[in-house]
Amino acid sequence: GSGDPEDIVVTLDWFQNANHAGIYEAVDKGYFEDEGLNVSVVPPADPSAILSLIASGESDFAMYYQPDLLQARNEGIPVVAVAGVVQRPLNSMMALKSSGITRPADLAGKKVGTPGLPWNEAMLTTMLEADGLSRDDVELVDIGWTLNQSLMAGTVDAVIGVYWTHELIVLENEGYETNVLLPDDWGVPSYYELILVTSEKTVKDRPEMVEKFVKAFNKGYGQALDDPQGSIDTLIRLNPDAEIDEAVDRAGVDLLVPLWESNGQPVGSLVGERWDSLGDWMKAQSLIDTSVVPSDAFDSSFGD
Amino acid sequence: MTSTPQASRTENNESVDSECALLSVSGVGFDYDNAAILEDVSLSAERGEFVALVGPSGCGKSTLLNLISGVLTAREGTIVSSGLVTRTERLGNISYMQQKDLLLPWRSVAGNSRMGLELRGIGRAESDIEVERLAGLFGLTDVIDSMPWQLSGGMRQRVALLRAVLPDNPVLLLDEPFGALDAITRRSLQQWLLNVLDTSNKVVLLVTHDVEEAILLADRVLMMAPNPGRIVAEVEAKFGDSISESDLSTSPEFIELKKHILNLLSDQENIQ
Amino acid sequence: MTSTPQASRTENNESVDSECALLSVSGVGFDYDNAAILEDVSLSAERGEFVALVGPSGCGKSTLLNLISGVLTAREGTIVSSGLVTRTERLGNISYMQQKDLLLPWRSVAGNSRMGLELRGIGRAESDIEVERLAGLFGLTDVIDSMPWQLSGGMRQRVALLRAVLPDNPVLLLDEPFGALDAITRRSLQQWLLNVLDTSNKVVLLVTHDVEEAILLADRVLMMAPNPGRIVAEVEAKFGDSISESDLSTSPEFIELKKHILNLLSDQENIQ
Amino acid sequence: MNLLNTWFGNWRSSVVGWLPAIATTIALVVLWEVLVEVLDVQRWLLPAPSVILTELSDSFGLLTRHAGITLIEIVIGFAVSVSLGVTIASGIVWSRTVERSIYPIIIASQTIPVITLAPLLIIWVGTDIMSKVIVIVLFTFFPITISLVSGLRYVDHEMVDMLRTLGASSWQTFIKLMIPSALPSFFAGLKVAAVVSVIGAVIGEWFGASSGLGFLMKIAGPQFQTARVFAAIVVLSILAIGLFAAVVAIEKWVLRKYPPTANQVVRLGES
Amino acid sequence: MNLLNTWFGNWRSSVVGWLPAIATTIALVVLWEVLVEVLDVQRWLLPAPSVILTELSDSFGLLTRHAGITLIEIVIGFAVSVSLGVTIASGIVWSRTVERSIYPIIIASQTIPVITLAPLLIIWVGTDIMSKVIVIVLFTFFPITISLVSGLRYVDHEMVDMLRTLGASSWQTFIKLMIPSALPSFFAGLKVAAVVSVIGAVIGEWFGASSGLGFLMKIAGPQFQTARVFAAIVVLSILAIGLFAAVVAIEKWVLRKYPPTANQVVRLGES
Ligand SMILES: Nc1ncnc2c1ncn2[C@@H]1O[C@H](COP(=O)(O)OP(=O)(O)OP(=O)(O)O)[C@@H](O)[C@H]1O
Ligand SMILES: Nc1ncnc2c1ncn2[C@@H]1O[C@H](COP(=O)(O)OP(=O)(O)OP(=O)(O)O)[C@@H](O)[C@H]1O
Ligand SMILES: [Mg+2]
Ligand SMILES: [Mg+2]
Repeated sequence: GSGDPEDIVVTLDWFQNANHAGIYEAVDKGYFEDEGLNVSVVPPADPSAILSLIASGESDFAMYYQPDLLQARNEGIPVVAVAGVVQRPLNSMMALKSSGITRPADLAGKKVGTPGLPWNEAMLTTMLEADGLSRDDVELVDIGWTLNQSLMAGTVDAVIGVYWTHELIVLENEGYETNVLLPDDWGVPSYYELILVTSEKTVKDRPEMVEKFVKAFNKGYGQALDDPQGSIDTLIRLNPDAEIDEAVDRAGVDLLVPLWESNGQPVGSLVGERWDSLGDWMKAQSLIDTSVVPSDAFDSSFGD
Repeated sequence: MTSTPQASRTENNESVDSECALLSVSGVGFDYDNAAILEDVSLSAERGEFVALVGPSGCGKSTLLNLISGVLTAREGTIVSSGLVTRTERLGNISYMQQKDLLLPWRSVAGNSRMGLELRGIGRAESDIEVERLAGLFGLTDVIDSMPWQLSGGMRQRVALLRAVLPDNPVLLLDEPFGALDAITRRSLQQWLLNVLDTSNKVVLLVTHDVEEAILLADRVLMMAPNPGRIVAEVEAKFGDSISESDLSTSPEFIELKKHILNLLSDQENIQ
Repeated sequence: MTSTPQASRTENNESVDSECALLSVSGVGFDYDNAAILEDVSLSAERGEFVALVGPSGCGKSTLLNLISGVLTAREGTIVSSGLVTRTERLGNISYMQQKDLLLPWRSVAGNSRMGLELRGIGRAESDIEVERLAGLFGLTDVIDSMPWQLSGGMRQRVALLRAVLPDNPVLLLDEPFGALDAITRRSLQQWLLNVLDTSNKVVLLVTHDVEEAILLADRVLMMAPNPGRIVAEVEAKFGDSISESDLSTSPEFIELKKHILNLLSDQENIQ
Repeated sequence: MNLLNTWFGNWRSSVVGWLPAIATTIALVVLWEVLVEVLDVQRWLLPAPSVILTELSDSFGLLTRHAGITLIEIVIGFAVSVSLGVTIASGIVWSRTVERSIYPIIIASQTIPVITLAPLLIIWVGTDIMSKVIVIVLFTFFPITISLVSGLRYVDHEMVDMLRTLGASSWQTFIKLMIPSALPSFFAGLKVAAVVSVIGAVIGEWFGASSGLGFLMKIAGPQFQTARVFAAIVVLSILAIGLFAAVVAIEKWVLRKYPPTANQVVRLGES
Repeated sequence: MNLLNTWFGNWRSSVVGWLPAIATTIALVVLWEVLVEVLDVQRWLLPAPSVILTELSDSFGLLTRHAGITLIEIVIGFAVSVSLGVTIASGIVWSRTVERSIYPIIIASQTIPVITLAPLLIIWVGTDIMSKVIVIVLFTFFPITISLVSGLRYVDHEMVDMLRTLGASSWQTFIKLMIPSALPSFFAGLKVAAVVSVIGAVIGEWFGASSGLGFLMKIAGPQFQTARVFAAIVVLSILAIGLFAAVVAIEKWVLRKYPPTANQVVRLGES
């Protein structure tokens, strides 16, 4: 760890928001520096290209989504998770309170908007089946990236594919009360929404660096856990040009805090059964091949 | 075609020279870019009259025809043709063969020729009959379906002439209609033109560089001078309505008249 | 300009009629769309010779000039001009004034006129001197900076002529160069052309519809017949190198010759 | 006319003439394959042509089915664009007032990113074929309009005068002179539009669709099925080349009837 | 020449001439405002013009700063596109072999959705200005090329023959005849490209940028700052109209030097 600090690039999954409070704390409080790492955190140029960037070595680490990691590995992209960040699904189904929809069964004969991705459709199917309906009992409408607007405008009765820690708040701030249906309440295995990802090559070639990074990273989230609003201050301070929507992120971080160490697991932990259960479910939904080995997709040895 | 109703309108117009003049131009001036091209040009022609206009190149002959036809607007002066006073009224009611042939490249000889009839709403069948009637005389029968780029220069000129004369207008403005034709073809078209005039009481105003042509065809030859363009002389030239040059070109009066006009012309160019 | 080195090359070419012929066309045939336009056309001209080509409209005169200049390729036969045998060799080494004026619309009179010089890499200053030298004679001094669309028809024709004659080529092909000019302007340009020929030993091949012009200017008049185009008669016409029509047009030989040619011409058209 | 080649060469020479083009394409594909191999580019980043080819044959049915849907959208969108472009261009050429009033609006329409428009589109017209047609129209009417305006504007004014002396009304001048002489420009616009319509359809499908090649790419992308994405691009390219070729064929046919000058094309490189 | 209006009217009439255009624009804006009010359209869906105007003035500094960056990208991208377009078009017109070899490639290039290209772009050229320039070029070189090809192709072949008789080489014919006579078409392509370059820049900025109007819109969108998105669109529209006007001004200036026929424009609606 002595000598020149090592330059490390971390790509975020999206523009800076409350989800990233911990990593900025680690930067701000010098946890990375302490480990001899010179870390720069960048928002993604193109969110869909993030895992490609990791696999090709353009970026050392990224924050990304667990199901997508498995799908990437299904296609042979050599990426692995080295820490868990958000330990529950954030992706959820949402309906306006006024619609009276409180459980999947209420959706019978209703219109559900999806972003048009197979992943969300599979999630919806499982949720419906868990409450005694089938996919054919609802009308699926692909509304692309206009979930909020469609919901607010009443074009659809419910949407799937929105974050209950973000869109919920946004809608509330706009004056819309909503009901949220969490997928892990309705048959979908609980998975890690956000994980820290790196490439197999990095794990193999530079394990000490990964070790140090994960240590500092987890410490950062620990700090954010202790002082959530303070971490948002840090986030805003370090990203003056990012146009951070304070109103949403201040509320959001309070919802997120419990998720950073849910199920009694410490910050950063990765639990094997949860990978297996998600993997089995994804295989059942034909989202990945049966040949994918979920336990190869993560390396929990760095968090300890 | 529409001369009767409009003729009555002319009665009220005081600038019209004489009631029987089918074409009357008076005091016309025209500028391009603030340079006077025509100044106080006046002329008139009665029914059945054939007037020739000669003058040095660039003196404004084509400009004058553009004004009469309605393509250009005069700075001053009045132009009345069969009772039509405004520029837009005259447009389309005077047959005008321009100096350039201006054939539409995507229309065959027949298609170009019938343009004037087509624009008046005359049906394809009827106009084809009209075109065919004259195509033989104009020597265009063989090329009736050819495209303009397949024609010789003289053929193009004949198509332009045919197009101009097909609509039955009382006034015919012809800007060098025979310039690209050989002597024999030219002769037969000249003869045809004289016959048309004879039988229909039209007015023909012919711009030509060929002094012999002017004398042979016209009843009167007007001489234009340049800078600014104006009419400086008028010569009577009654040599009958049929051309047989062999007789005429040796006749002393003809030679005299030709010399006279050529002298006038060379005076103009020397002064200039 | 480049005739000397290429002339020697001709020695080896057997199809060249005579060594002193500057222009020699032999057995040329040409088709458009499988229709024979020219058939077995032969002619030759020596240094200093002025040859006129007359014939009914559409008989193939312009096509022949296109072949000689190198714009078109003959189906059969050979064309040699100052030793240049292939089409591409001839292109650019024969001055050719086409029947259409083909002025570039974005170039002024001066710009269009100097085109041929410019293409040979002659500098602006030098070519401007050349243009100005002739502009006065061609009556273009006043419009030297005008754009083509500001010109009268006759002016456009004079610009095209000026452009064609400025490059100093041994052979001049002129397709109706004076058709749109009044008698006086035409006379002075004709005289200039004769002087050029006198002093430079060029060959001039002139296409014209004006039989008098042909007789007055040319040493020989070739008569073309149509369908397919071919040369059917050759008439000697030595009326001296200076034109003063007043003397000539009354002279009995002149009138006789003109009648003769007109008869030949009308025979052609009647046969056709 | 050795300087010029006629539009329609005979078939034999046509086939021979295509050989260099085919050779170039093959060379490029081989180069790509080799580069992917040599530089060890991962197939999820840029698949080798061989991989794409395999995917093409494996998913042939899927791709053609979706391509059919995309093609229908394109054809409808294209037809709407042509009508719209002709109407706007005519208005612009007809009067300066129309020109000045409409230009800022149509230019502004080109600066709206579809992603901004998407919520409005989906809410107002739904996610059926209409929304894709609108996106295609947004992409294609502009080049059609601008090219047509240019063609209509640079008409020979002496021809206009000639027609007027024959009594042509403004409308007749427009129909009988301006439209025919604007055809070459018009077809230039159509060619751009034909090609751009393909990407327009893809983007239209990106925001709300359940079929079409754009939809296929959208769902293949997050699943890291890069080979399928590129296979879809290959199909899209074939579609675009086909549409372009169709416009060229129509152009040849129409311009044989309405030749701008002589019916010939100048080729400087081939004498 | 009453049938024709000269290109350059005098200033006075020019200002009066713009009145209808201004009136139309104002009318549209008012209609928009009223519709938003009457239909009770939520401002996160479609903000009223007044809201956008407020945002425009509130964020004036922010918007102009980002607009400046976008403009720089556009100018560079545009310059590259023009060079590329002229080169490709010349090659296509020069020889049929080049035409056949290159057309399929350039058409295919137009069907690649930028979203697919993005990972490659980011990895190969990074996210600096270069990647945006590439996207702009991808959007703009195609209309430039196609229009220029059309202009170069429909040259008067009699003029070509005339120049040949004067000894012009192929190159001289190209420079002295074909280029000048292709100018109207070329400018039609430039006009399309000028406008399209703006959206090209936005999309380029969408994938990897930390500044520029596209970046601003991308981060404003998910935050429901719809007013800011529309304010950015207004700035983009002004940018596009400005670029378009610049091309028109250059066109007027160049075509006054190289008039295709007479230096006049036919206006049918105004006699
Ligand atoms: N559009 C224009 N702009 C400026 N000047 C012009 C324009 N058109 C013609 N002129 C000028 O007007 C004058 C008269 O031209 P016009 O065409 O009437 O001559 P013309 O007598 O017909 O000559 P020609 O016998 O050569 O045809 C010429 O000096 C010409 O330069
Ligand atoms: N591109 C072409 N395609 C087909 N036929 C053509 C083409 N060009 C000319 N012709 C035909 O060739 C013949 C000769 O034309 P050419 O122009 O040589 O005649 P010309 O003797 O110059 O006539 P004019 O005296 O009328 O100028 C004409 O019958 C014409 O129709
Ligand atoms: Mg004239
Ligand atoms: Mg001819």
